[in-house]
Amino acid sequence: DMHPTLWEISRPGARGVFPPSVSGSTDFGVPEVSMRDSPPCLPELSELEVVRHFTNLSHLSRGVDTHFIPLGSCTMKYNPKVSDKVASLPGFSDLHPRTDPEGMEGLLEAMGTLSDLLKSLLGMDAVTLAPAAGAHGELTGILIARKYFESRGETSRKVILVPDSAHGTNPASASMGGMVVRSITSKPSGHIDTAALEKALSSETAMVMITAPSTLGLFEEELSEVVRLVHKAGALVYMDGANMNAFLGVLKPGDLGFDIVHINTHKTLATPHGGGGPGSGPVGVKSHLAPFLPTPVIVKMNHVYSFANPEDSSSIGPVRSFLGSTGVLLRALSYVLLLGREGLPRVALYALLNANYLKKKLDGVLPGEGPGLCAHEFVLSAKPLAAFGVHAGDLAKGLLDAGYYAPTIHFPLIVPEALMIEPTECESKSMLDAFAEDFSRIVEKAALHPSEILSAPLRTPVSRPDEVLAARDPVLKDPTVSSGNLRKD
Amino acid sequence: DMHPTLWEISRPGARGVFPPSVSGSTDFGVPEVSMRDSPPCLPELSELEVVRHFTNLSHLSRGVDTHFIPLGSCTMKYNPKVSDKVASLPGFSDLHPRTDPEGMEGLLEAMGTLSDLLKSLLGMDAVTLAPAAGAHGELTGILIARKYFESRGETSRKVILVPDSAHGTNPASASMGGMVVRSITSKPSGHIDTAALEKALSSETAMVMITAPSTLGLFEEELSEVVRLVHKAGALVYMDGANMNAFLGVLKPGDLGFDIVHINTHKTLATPHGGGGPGSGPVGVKSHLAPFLPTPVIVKMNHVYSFANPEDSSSIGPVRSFLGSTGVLLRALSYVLLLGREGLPRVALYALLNANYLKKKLDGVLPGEGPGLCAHEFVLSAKPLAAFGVHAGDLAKGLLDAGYYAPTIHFPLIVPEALMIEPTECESKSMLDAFAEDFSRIVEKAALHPSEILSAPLRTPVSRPDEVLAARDPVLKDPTVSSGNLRKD
Amino acid sequence: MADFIPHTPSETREMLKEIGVDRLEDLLAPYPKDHVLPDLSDIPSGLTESSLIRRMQEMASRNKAGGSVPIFRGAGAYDHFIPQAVSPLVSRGEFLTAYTPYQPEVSQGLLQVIFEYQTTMANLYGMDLSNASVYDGATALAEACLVAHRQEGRSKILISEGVDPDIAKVVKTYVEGVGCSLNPIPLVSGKTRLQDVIAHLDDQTACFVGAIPTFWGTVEDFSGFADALHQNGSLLIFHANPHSLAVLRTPGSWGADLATGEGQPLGIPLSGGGPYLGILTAARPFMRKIPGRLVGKTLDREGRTAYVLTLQAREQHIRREKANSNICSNETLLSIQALVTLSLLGPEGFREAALGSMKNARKLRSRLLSIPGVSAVWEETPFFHEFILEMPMESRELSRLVLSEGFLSGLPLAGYPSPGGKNRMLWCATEMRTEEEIENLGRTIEKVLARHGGRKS
Amino acid sequence: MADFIPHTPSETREMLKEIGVDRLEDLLAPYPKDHVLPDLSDIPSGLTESSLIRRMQEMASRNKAGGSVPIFRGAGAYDHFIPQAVSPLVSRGEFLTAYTPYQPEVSQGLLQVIFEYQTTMANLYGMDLSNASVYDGATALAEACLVAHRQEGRSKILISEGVDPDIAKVVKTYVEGVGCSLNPIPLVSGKTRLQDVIAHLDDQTACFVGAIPTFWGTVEDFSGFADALHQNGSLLIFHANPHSLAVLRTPGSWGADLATGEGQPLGIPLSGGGPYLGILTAARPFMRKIPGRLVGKTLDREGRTAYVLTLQAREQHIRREKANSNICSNETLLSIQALVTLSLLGPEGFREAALGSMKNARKLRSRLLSIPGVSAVWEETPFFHEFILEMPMESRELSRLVLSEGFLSGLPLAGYPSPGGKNRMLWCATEMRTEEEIENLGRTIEKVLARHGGRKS
Repeated sequence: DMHPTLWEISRPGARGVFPPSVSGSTDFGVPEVSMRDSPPCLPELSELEVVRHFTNLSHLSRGVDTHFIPLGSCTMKYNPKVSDKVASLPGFSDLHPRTDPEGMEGLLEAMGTLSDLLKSLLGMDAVTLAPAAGAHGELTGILIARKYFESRGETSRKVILVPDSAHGTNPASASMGGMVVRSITSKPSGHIDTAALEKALSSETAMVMITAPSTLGLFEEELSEVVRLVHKAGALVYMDGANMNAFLGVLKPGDLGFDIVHINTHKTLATPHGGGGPGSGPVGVKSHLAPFLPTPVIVKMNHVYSFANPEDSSSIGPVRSFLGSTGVLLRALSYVLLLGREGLPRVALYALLNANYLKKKLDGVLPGEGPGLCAHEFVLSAKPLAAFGVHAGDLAKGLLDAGYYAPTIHFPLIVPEALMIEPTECESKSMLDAFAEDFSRIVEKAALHPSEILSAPLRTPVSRPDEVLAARDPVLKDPTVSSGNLRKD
Repeated sequence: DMHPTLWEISRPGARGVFPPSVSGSTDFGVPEVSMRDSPPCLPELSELEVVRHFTNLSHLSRGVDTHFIPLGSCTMKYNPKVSDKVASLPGFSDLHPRTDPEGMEGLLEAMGTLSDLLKSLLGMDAVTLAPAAGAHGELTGILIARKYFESRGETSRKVILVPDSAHGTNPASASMGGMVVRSITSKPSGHIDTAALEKALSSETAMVMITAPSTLGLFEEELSEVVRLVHKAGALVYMDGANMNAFLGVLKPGDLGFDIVHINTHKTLATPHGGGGPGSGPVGVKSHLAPFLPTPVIVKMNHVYSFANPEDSSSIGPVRSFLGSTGVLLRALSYVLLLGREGLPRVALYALLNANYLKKKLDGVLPGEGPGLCAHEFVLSAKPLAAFGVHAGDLAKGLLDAGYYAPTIHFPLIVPEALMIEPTECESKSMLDAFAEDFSRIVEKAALHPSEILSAPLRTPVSRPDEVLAARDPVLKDPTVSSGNLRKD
Repeated sequence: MADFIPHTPSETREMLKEIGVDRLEDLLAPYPKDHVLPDLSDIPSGLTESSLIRRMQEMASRNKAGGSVPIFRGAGAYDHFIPQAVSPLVSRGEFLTAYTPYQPEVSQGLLQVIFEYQTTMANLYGMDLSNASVYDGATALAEACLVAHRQEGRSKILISEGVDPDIAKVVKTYVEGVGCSLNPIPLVSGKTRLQDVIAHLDDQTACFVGAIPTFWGTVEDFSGFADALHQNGSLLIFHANPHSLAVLRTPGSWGADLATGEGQPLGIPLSGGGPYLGILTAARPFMRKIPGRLVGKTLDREGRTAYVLTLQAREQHIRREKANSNICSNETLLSIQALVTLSLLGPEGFREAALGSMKNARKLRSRLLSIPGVSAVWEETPFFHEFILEMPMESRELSRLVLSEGFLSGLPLAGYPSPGGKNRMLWCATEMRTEEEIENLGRTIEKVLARHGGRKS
Repeated sequence: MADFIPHTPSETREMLKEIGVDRLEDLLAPYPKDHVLPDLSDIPSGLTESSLIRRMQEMASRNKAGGSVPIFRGAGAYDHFIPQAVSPLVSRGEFLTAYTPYQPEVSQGLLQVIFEYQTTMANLYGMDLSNASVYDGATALAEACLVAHRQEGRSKILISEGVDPDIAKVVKTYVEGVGCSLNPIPLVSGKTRLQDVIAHLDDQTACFVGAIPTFWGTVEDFSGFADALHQNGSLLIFHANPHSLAVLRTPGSWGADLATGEGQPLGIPLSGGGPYLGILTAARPFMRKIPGRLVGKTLDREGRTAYVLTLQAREQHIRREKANSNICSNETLLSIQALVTLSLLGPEGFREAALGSMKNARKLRSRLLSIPGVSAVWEETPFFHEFILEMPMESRELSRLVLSEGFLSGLPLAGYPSPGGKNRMLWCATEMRTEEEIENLGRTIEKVLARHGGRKS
């Protein structure tokens, strides 16, 4: 069974760590009506109990540090420990974000240097480091596009075209940015249907959002034609750079004609994702879009970086507080500086090597998308196993028992029973060989003894939690803790 | 099965971390005959592989941070994280031990402060921080005694009397110090047999080594008489302070008449033991023994600490390199400063509370030593279970399955089938209640279904490794790695 | 000098052979030939670990950061006590390098921790529930306003001038995109008047946003706000500093529908501005309307307690353009950090830290007011741990001078709308400040003013 | 302000009741009434975590430590590269807070790591086996000499003057206790001559101890030593710097019976002198004679690979006064640290680090010799990464002056026997030193000498 919660082991009156001491009167002139009438119901535990609780719970989670995580499109590569060290240097970690610019020269240089490096790697003219995650970068990109067209008086351009193979964040971001989303059906091959796209383009089209390489792990055959058509229609082309690991150092999105691109530092630049976040989603744009970047903007004058927060600019405004997730961005900078011009192209080359090798090893095990070379990931379909009552999710559970995390399942939506596998450049041939062998064995077993796979996982602390029960009358907090919502008045 | 070793996963040619780069010629004028002819056979792995290896192996070990460790006489209390932080401050961790004294003022103040605090807590006149562990402190104490008697011309005093209930380190240390060891049989109650001791005392007796509280967790009833007799015989009394947690802040060994005492910082002062070490074994002495302390000595003049390494002193000489295990001692200092005069006596009081409470809860489950109050630990005997073929070690295995570390077993040697249990002050009543319940259940099961206990542990990665096989033709290193002993000439 | 690629040359060769190509570069065949392997000469050569540390340490040394510089500035980011046990726990690889817990069987630790975080935040804010976090406080508030907008399609958002003006700008960026307007409600002596809110209510009013405490440090009485808003079919939203909720009345008990906050004060390092923690809590009726991940408790097929991501039907990967938000990554690691911090402090320690902040802020205020030419702005309005003073010098210049003496002063309010002003500063003292630091700051300001003539500019 | 005691007042009361006493102090009944609860007024009040950090940070700031001070001193402790991945792994609570692995079933991780450490050290020293560590290099050598003494009961230990004189003192402390004598073999031009060893051999000679490299930095040719000693029934022992063994010939290949070393150079912080790592390796015949823990590989009752503490019959807790040594605690955590470091570096990285040290030492030597008045002591003797120079000033004074300029110079050899001397210094450069640091040091010395007249004293 699971560990008890913090409140289940809480003992009223127990104390953990003492903050700097306070003594004397605690009447500070705040009227009773504005004071809390009972303390928050925090757990009461000794320091040791807290340490044990979290240490033992950590054993019940798998990270890159413990397991191979072949989650497609998530690029779970090694997160260098040296980058953590850099971010924790007191000069960075104890820096107040509202320090006068004279007091944050070092941080500004770091952020300015990262911007410059990303400009080069993305082939773009300007970069913002503000967005807190990839999806946040998308929203930023949408707002930039919107502001751009407003500045040109083309206020009717409100339509964003999104291929149906795109990440769900693309349409969601477009919608959040107040745009109208139109989905474009992909070709049976998974590629963009250029003809359909051309037909959809109009004077109302603001932008087309393209994931490159595609969510099938394929490079769009007709990308240059697509870009030409969109530009011809007066619209912009956006690249969802979630899969940028496939291009890093070997292909610059700007060279392909993209106007805007975002990347996810926790994917491409090896910053740790911490179980769901933090992330960071820098956005690069071509020069015609630079004036619209969010504030604050880092500027370089006479080799010195500073930041500007111009009130009267054409900027879309700030998209978050302060300069950005600098603790994450320092890790991204560390990664780029460590690899340098020699190492960066190797990332993409070996990501491609690993994906193509594993794809080859799994050839014939399950049908895959795209017959030739893939990019950094590939998609298999578990559809043939449906006849045995086994689905993609069941194979995933089998892989958990075999000592891996699972691939991304049921995505992209256009592939039935999809399993999206991304090995990254950081996994060794031995690991890929072992995975291929285990994967093949599981698929084989699924056909011969489906009940065994359906009963997986057996080696995990829980198995197949009831998600329907969870969603029916959701329990979102420890029921032993009272609801705080007293609604006094 | 166990994880593969580093060499089993090694892949020749793989690289991990790169040291600062070296380029150009590598002929530095050392003749071929003095150069290594093949590189050491280190594992060849990526950084991620190394991180995974050690992270996953860590899951196969239990520490205080994960489990209750009731190991008697080992005092496995909480190791404060703040102490780790203090030791890792760059001003300490990057300090070269041979820095000129002007460049190590801060460290000297820290060590001097700790010495002063220990003097007070031990009730002794002088302290050395040099010994690297408790046993090392014992050896230091023996050498001090030896030198003391030499300085008095009493060179025939070579006999050290050690009760048979003492830690094995006591006789071993005495022997290493070139002394002759005589064992004194304890009374059936486990206490020192004062009469027998008196009989053993002679003009050849250098010292009597007493563990206080005793290894049975009892305070020697006749301690003051013992001390009087030993001193009367012209010998010294040594206190093995491994169990000092029972006295901390409530009783000063110096007040009891001891001439020399060592403590173990990883027991009493909460420094982490790291799976077997590091430790640190400060030794306190009364003023007549101060001249014999090992070098270097920290001295305080005009409120400033410095250290002396007098060549012509009466010192026993250095017992290790440099000043001491300062990284450990800084943690010990942090602990003492955190607790202060208010917190320190609470340590002993609550250590006694926990031990007596648990003893009471286990009353009647197995026979215990000493009917009344115990000190910080207590000893049970599993002898009644021998009839069912179950031994102390089997109960220990049952406790492993129940989610604990095991008590110390088969020690002290004077109690058959001993289980020595020390809860420390850091475990909560809830933990002790749970432990008592599990312990009682296991003992009950041992009588009713002995085979179940004999098959324990079942929930661990391995069970009952064959120690005889291990010792028969020992495999002390990975057989896949060649012996390096080429004996060329 | 590192690329974290494990392959040996012979492995690479074998793998290429298996794929059926000769060289690594052949794998780039699907990419446009014109553009592959571009010039990277503007990117420097790779550094070794030790060179990297040297270089970054050099940059770090040019920041005036806490530790070497006592911080008397808050304004949305605070120098609070972070127990030393936090970092070793949060930086454990199992948490640090995990992905979103899609596979619950191998993510129970993470899921339980998030569930515990949700429990803590719901209780701290006095609300029924909390999500698993959003990016930061500003985006949390923006998302809450969007929830209010979507609720009835209303587009008018009333926002107290007590809300951090920089956060209001972020909200503006977000809500203008979907056609909403932001309407400021003025602050009078540091307080939002109910009558001013009522005067702005109409059938397009989606919500009112109040601050606990205000950006300017004041603590308000929001009695009657909930009734007035709810009668109008509008929502009540608070943006609250979670540290203050150790002692101040909760959004929930004021009758809030949604409440947000910046979680940085809960054990998260200042870190130059991020990553921080967006707290988003809600009353039960908004459970299916709020964005972000939610972890729920359930049973597995053996009847064992288990935790899972739940109500995913709200999320972007299922609902796409109809999703409640585009949020995907959140700030889970920071939520763990806040949870560990609060678990270590417990209710009493947490309360003591807040009271320590209040006490130190008052000591600071007295000391600064003892300096000739320094005057209070609001004499009577209750405050938490921040307050505005009129200084006898242009505030940005004073800040620079004080910083060069080794103290981060209050925030210069030159350029801010009222109650900001050229010579005004927003001062803060947390429980971390000592008597000695306050006294040294006072003397430093006296010295600076004496040297520079304390000129009113 | 902390005591890490989890009890609530009511729990304490319940527990006292269960025991049958009224007050905590009643538990002290077995202790002598006269002495319990002594006066502790000379011990200060407890500090909070943040006060402690402040206080210790203040002390730390008064140390001239690496990072802020480039280190050109070795003499037994070295500023080498420590990969950043080491600390997060070694400081994991499961390793850090574990006890000696008495219960193998719940200690397999630790036991396997120690087994891997033993493998690494045995191979690095070219020996058949290694124990699990002893306290430090000095005590490792002392223990090795005691093994030699116990072997045949011989009491004469020959020790090269190439061995660190401070380590020789520790050996003296140890061996004099059991009646052995330490007999120095002189160093001629930095080398121990076989003829001098042979001249000292007699039927009481237990062993000869040589150094790789010598304390003074030189690298010797020990051809013929093993034969000469073994023919006399004496053992050959080497004390070797493990960092140097990346490139220098191993003790094993010189025919050593036992070999020891200080493990600090293998990824262990300088830390003001400890905790360090005592390496003790041996040829197979000495397996049951050496002190310290040994981990062996075996099978469990299901036939699974398992690791256990083995050959415990040698140890103090079984053999008591007849044990091989009194050692109980060792330096396991530090041995893990060394193992992780070497695993990350691999053979190539380890070799590069050693070559980097050699290269930098030569650059340093050239730069220093370019300063007028500085001269070499041994022109021709090969050296590893340390060397002696004659400086134009009293060495302790020069060291102080250079330190006040922000550099830790070579070790002043004033007070040391020959090849030490008043104006001599033992210089070291590891792979961590940069060209810039070497040049800046050179200029600083030039400045100091100019200012102080470079007087020969």
